[in-house]
Amino acid sequence: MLIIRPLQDNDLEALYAMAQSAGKGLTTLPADRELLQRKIRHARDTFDQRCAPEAGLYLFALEDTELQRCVGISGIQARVGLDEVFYNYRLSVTVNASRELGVHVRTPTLHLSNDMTDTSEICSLLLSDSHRGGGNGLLLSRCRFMFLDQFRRHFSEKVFAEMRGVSDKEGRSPLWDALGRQFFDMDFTEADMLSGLGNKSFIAELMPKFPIYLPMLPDEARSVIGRVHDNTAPALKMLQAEGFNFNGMVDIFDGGPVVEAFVHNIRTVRESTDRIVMIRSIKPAVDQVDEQADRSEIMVCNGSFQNFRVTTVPANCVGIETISLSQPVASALGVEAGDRVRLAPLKDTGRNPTYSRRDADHAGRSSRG
Amino acid sequence: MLIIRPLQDNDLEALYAMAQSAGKGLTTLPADRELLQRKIRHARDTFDQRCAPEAGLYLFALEDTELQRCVGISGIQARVGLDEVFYNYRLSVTVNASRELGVHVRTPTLHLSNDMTDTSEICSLLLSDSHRGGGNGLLLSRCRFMFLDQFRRHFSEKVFAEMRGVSDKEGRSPLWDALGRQFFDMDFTEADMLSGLGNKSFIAELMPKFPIYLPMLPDEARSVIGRVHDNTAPALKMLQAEGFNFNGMVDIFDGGPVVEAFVHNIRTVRESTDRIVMIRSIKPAVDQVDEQADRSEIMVCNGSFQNFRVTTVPANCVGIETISLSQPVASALGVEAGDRVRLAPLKDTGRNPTYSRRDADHAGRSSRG
Amino acid sequence: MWLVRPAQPGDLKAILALAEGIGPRLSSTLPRKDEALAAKIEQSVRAFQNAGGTTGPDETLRFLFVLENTDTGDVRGVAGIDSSAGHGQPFYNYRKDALIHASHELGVSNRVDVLYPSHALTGHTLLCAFTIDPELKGSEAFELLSRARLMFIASHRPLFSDHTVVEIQGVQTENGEVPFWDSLGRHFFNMDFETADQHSGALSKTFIAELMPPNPIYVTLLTPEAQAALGQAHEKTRATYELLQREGFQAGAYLDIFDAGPVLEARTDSLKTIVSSLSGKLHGSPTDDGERCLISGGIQAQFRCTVTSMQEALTGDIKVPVKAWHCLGLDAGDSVRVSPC
Amino acid sequence: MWLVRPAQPGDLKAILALAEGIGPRLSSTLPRKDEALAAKIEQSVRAFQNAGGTTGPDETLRFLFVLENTDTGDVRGVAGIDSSAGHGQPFYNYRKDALIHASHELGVSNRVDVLYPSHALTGHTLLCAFTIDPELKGSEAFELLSRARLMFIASHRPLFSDHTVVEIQGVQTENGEVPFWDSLGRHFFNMDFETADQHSGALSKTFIAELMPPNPIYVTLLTPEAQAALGQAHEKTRATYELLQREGFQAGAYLDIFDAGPVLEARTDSLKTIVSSLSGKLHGSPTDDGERCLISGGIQAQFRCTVTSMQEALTGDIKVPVKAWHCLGLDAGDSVRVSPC
Repeated sequence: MLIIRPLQDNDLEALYAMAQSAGKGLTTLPADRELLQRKIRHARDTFDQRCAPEAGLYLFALEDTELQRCVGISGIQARVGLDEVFYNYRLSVTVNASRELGVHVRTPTLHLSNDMTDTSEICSLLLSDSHRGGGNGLLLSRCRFMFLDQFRRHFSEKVFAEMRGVSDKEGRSPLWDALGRQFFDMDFTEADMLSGLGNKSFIAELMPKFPIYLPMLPDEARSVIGRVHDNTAPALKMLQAEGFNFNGMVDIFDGGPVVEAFVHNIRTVRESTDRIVMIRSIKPAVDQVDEQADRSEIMVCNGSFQNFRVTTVPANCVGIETISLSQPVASALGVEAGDRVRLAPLKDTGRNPTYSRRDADHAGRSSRG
Repeated sequence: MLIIRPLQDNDLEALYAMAQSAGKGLTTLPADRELLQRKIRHARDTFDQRCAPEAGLYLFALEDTELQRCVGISGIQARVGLDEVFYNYRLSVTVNASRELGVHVRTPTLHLSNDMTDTSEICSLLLSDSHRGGGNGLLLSRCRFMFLDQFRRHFSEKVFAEMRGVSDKEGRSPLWDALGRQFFDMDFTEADMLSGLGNKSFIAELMPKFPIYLPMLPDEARSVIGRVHDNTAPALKMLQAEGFNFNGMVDIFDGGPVVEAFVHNIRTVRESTDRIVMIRSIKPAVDQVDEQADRSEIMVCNGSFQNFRVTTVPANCVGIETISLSQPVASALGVEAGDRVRLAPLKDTGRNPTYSRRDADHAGRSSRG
Repeated sequence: MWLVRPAQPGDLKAILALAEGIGPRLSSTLPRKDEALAAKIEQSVRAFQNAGGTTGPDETLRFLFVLENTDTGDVRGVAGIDSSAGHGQPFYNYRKDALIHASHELGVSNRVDVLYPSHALTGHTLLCAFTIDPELKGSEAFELLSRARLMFIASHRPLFSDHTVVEIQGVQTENGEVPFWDSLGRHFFNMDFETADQHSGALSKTFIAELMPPNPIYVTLLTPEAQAALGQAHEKTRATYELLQREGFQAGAYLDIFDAGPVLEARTDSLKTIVSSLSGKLHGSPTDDGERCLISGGIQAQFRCTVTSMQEALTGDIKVPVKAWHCLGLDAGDSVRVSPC
Repeated sequence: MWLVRPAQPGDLKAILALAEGIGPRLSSTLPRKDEALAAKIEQSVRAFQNAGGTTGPDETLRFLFVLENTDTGDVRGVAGIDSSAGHGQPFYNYRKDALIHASHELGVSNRVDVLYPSHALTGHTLLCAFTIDPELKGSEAFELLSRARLMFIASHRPLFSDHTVVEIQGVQTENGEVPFWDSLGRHFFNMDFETADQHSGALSKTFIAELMPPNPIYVTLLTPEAQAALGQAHEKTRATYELLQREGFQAGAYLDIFDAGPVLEARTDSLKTIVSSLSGKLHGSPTDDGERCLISGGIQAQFRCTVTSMQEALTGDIKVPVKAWHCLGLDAGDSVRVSPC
């Protein structure tokens, strides 16, 4: 069984191995044992409520219960920019027009911004190569939204994710070469690493503070602003399906997009419903449900802060008021018969028993003109 | 009967009378016959497709068919900032922090922005005093969203409204006095009028271009940024209920908020459905529908661009696939039996026959922790 | 002889021909259309009329002088003075300044050059519109035309500001490309350099307020060609530049917003012509020998300036050949001002 | 006699006592903690040692001088020179400049004053840390302490920059309020003026880069009190200010970022002490009569400067009373430099 649970101290080696194989590009989780240890400690302090929930770092592990090993990780930082200054560029437009001359020019412009300060960030998604596919990435990503939904008061109304921007195989970023390097006099990877280590005062010291007019940058640099690295395209697609939008904020180094969503608009949150747990001893008969629904999986989570758990069950376990779980699954989730659990579909299968009524409203929608 | 239709040339006098009684504060429709005539002509060119739909000004009249007179107006400008430069301040935050000294300061900052350029604006809502109440304001406002929904391709994905900011009875704006006046050396009403007349190059010439750090402004000025005039509070509330949010953009003169929404998130749009017209000759029996639904009203619109019409009918006219309209209503809408019309509830009555299924999903939501 | 005198409506054709014979760059202060130029001459005529009045330093006077060959009557050059740069509107420049971006922790210290939009030279007296027949470049007539303006300033000092500035044409390639414009201005003005330059001469400067990017510009983001052009004078301007340097003009932090050419600055009262000029009474000299010098006389519309040889200048008596008297339209005993070449 | 000489570790207590006796403002260049001050003296000792070496203008030397009463051995004043302001980090100032906001159509033209963050004075030589027993203000000793630094610069000119600047304390009310700080800096630094000022003296300037608002500031949005304080010197600094003006220092466009006090600027080679100073050989004078002048001798750590009367200075011979020789630690025939008081 695969189950989501809070990260633990003994996950360090598994985490280190994953960080190592991820290589560059994941600046929030560099392959640095001491730093990872610090992150785990912060996460433990958060779940054990030794730090304010609003200042917490929520790291979730995907555990393979057979292997008894963490095979993936994902996280939420409750607030960014609390101890350090959090920078983005905001892609804005400057319009200059002269009616007298009939000239009207729009100049895309980057403004240095701290506007994401105090916002919750979803971050640090890593999945072991051995466990790619089968919706495990989705589970790791979307379990966070179930947590966000359950404990909204600890998070900001809006959450965001920074997506890795465009760079080549050698780690060269076109935007960095055209802009950052002019001011920092170092390689992108070095700057990115320094920034990832939380050492951000050099940004305040070296960063250009005045707006950057994009037409002054070479085409190659301009074209990557707001674009993601090819490796990150699937993650972006997943977040977009979840309701995240690009709203003009980009990374100051590589121009990667920030995508954001209001918690109440996130699909997982919108589609979540409650059910009462029933424990069953036998598998449901196949003919109880239609074939299509049979294949889809449902995420189920308990309502615990300290011992938060999520796993998936087949959709045909879900009834109108109840959900029937096997005893091992119920134990893994730490719930008993009669407890309330929360569920959401794992994949966007178009239709599943829990949600069919909602979709019906749209069935009559015809295209007109 | 009250019906929404495109504004016509002969509405000028009614419009002038409404503009006069509205007084200051409605800068897009000043009581100036020539200017109003120009607006009507622009609207006529738009509906008659003599100008590009994307550059159009869509002005709708609320006609009292008994009085044969326009008793209200509302509008959509398909794109702002096309011929002139459209300015806002963006309320942003500047964070300065020194870890060494343990100082972390957030400074709210106004940045001059042209970011609403090319966005659709809903504007110009005016209702004759004689017709206030009874949902007429709602109809005038929300009919625009039905139009937006039907002709989305002519509008931007996001639409916005500028809300009137705080000023006192004499028309003094605290933000203007603290900021604008320092640079423009004129009264708020004069600047507002100049701007309303479309003469905006003086803004480019006189406006401060560098960011304004709010702590440098007096409390009185700071406190009105993003706040609406008391008279505008109901309109703001209506738009918020419709799904519009304040996202940091404010008016450069009085600090009034800009509220914005993606078209697909607007409640009227989300709640709209299609029905086939049936013409009935007798009223439906009261016992056909439950009492609560009976009281609620439904907006119905046709699908015509040039002859767009909206009116309201009782909710009990709505069936599962059809809507039954009396012949006068069908005629007013310009539809016949078998035509498809679009409907949306006029008020947020919590529940109505058309939408009850959607709400059901949320019924099981319990509060947990 | 060569004579510098106020421009007259009758000089229109000759000035137009001159302006057409030269490159495009002049246009920013000298229009090339009949009507606009006629208006400019008319403005100058009014300025010379008003120059004796109660005009305060707030009102801009825009003087236009021509260089005439008195033997042939040909007009071979033109030059101007604006008493107050910007004439009531902002006078736009970039001010080049440096910020130091240093990180103590990283041990890095970078010098970051920035161009700030500036109006600091607004209201300074501006020498402008200098245009001369290329054949005369570097000649005595060339010097006369340029410096006659300073003789005029010396004789009408209260009309002018304490600082005087001159814009020098910046770098332009042989095929007409202006690297600074191509790297910066073109993106915002959406027109070619020549068009912008023409507008700058012909219209109100409102279009600059409307179209110029309001924020400072990082030099490092300009193209290398544009960076190289900052503060560089066009090679054709060498003679002018050197003459102005001898006068005491120096390039400072200010650059032209269109081509990044240098703006030369000087304290008006320190200019060599003004410091070295002497007033005296006109007397005849029997010979053509003597030191060459500029000599001017007459006020306002009667102002004339020429080059002559001068024999002595002791005791306030200035002895020059009588033909110079005629050229200046003066007689013995009239007040004149001289300055050595 | 009064003597100015390099500060020594043994001067620590005396300097500390001086700094404590004066207002808080000094601290920005003179720390008031034992340890920090000891480090600063140590830094100065090294600077005097290195002053003869191959040090280029890139390396900062931070000299500290004391004013000693040779009769009592008391130290009654201290003054410093930083060879390069900012010493490798930015030297922060505001540069006051004006933009013209004009609308042609409305016929409006407004002058908008703007404060730009500037590092333009980074690397200029900075006179700093001037502190003197209040009893001596305006006396000959006062002039000696201030100008001795210029005598040192004259004798060690290659170590210093072409421009020299001095920061003058700005307006502060009797109850310690600094109007400019209260209107601007306080909002961003979130500390009172004195704390910021102390940090500025004691730490690296990283905190300024981190906390100072990066964008230009509109003067019109400052409080009226802060606007009135722009470029105004604290009344207590009058004697210093006047002395520096006599030297040729002028207030320009630069202001202190904390209190908006003026930054005085001068071309190093134009400073009166440097221009007027003469080198010569030391000779005895039989009398105490003669013109009062500063006299200095010795290089690097041996540098000494005092005030004496001088009888003649013809033919390069400088005749001063023998007690001045002793004070300078020199003998007949040694090279000295004099400059009239």
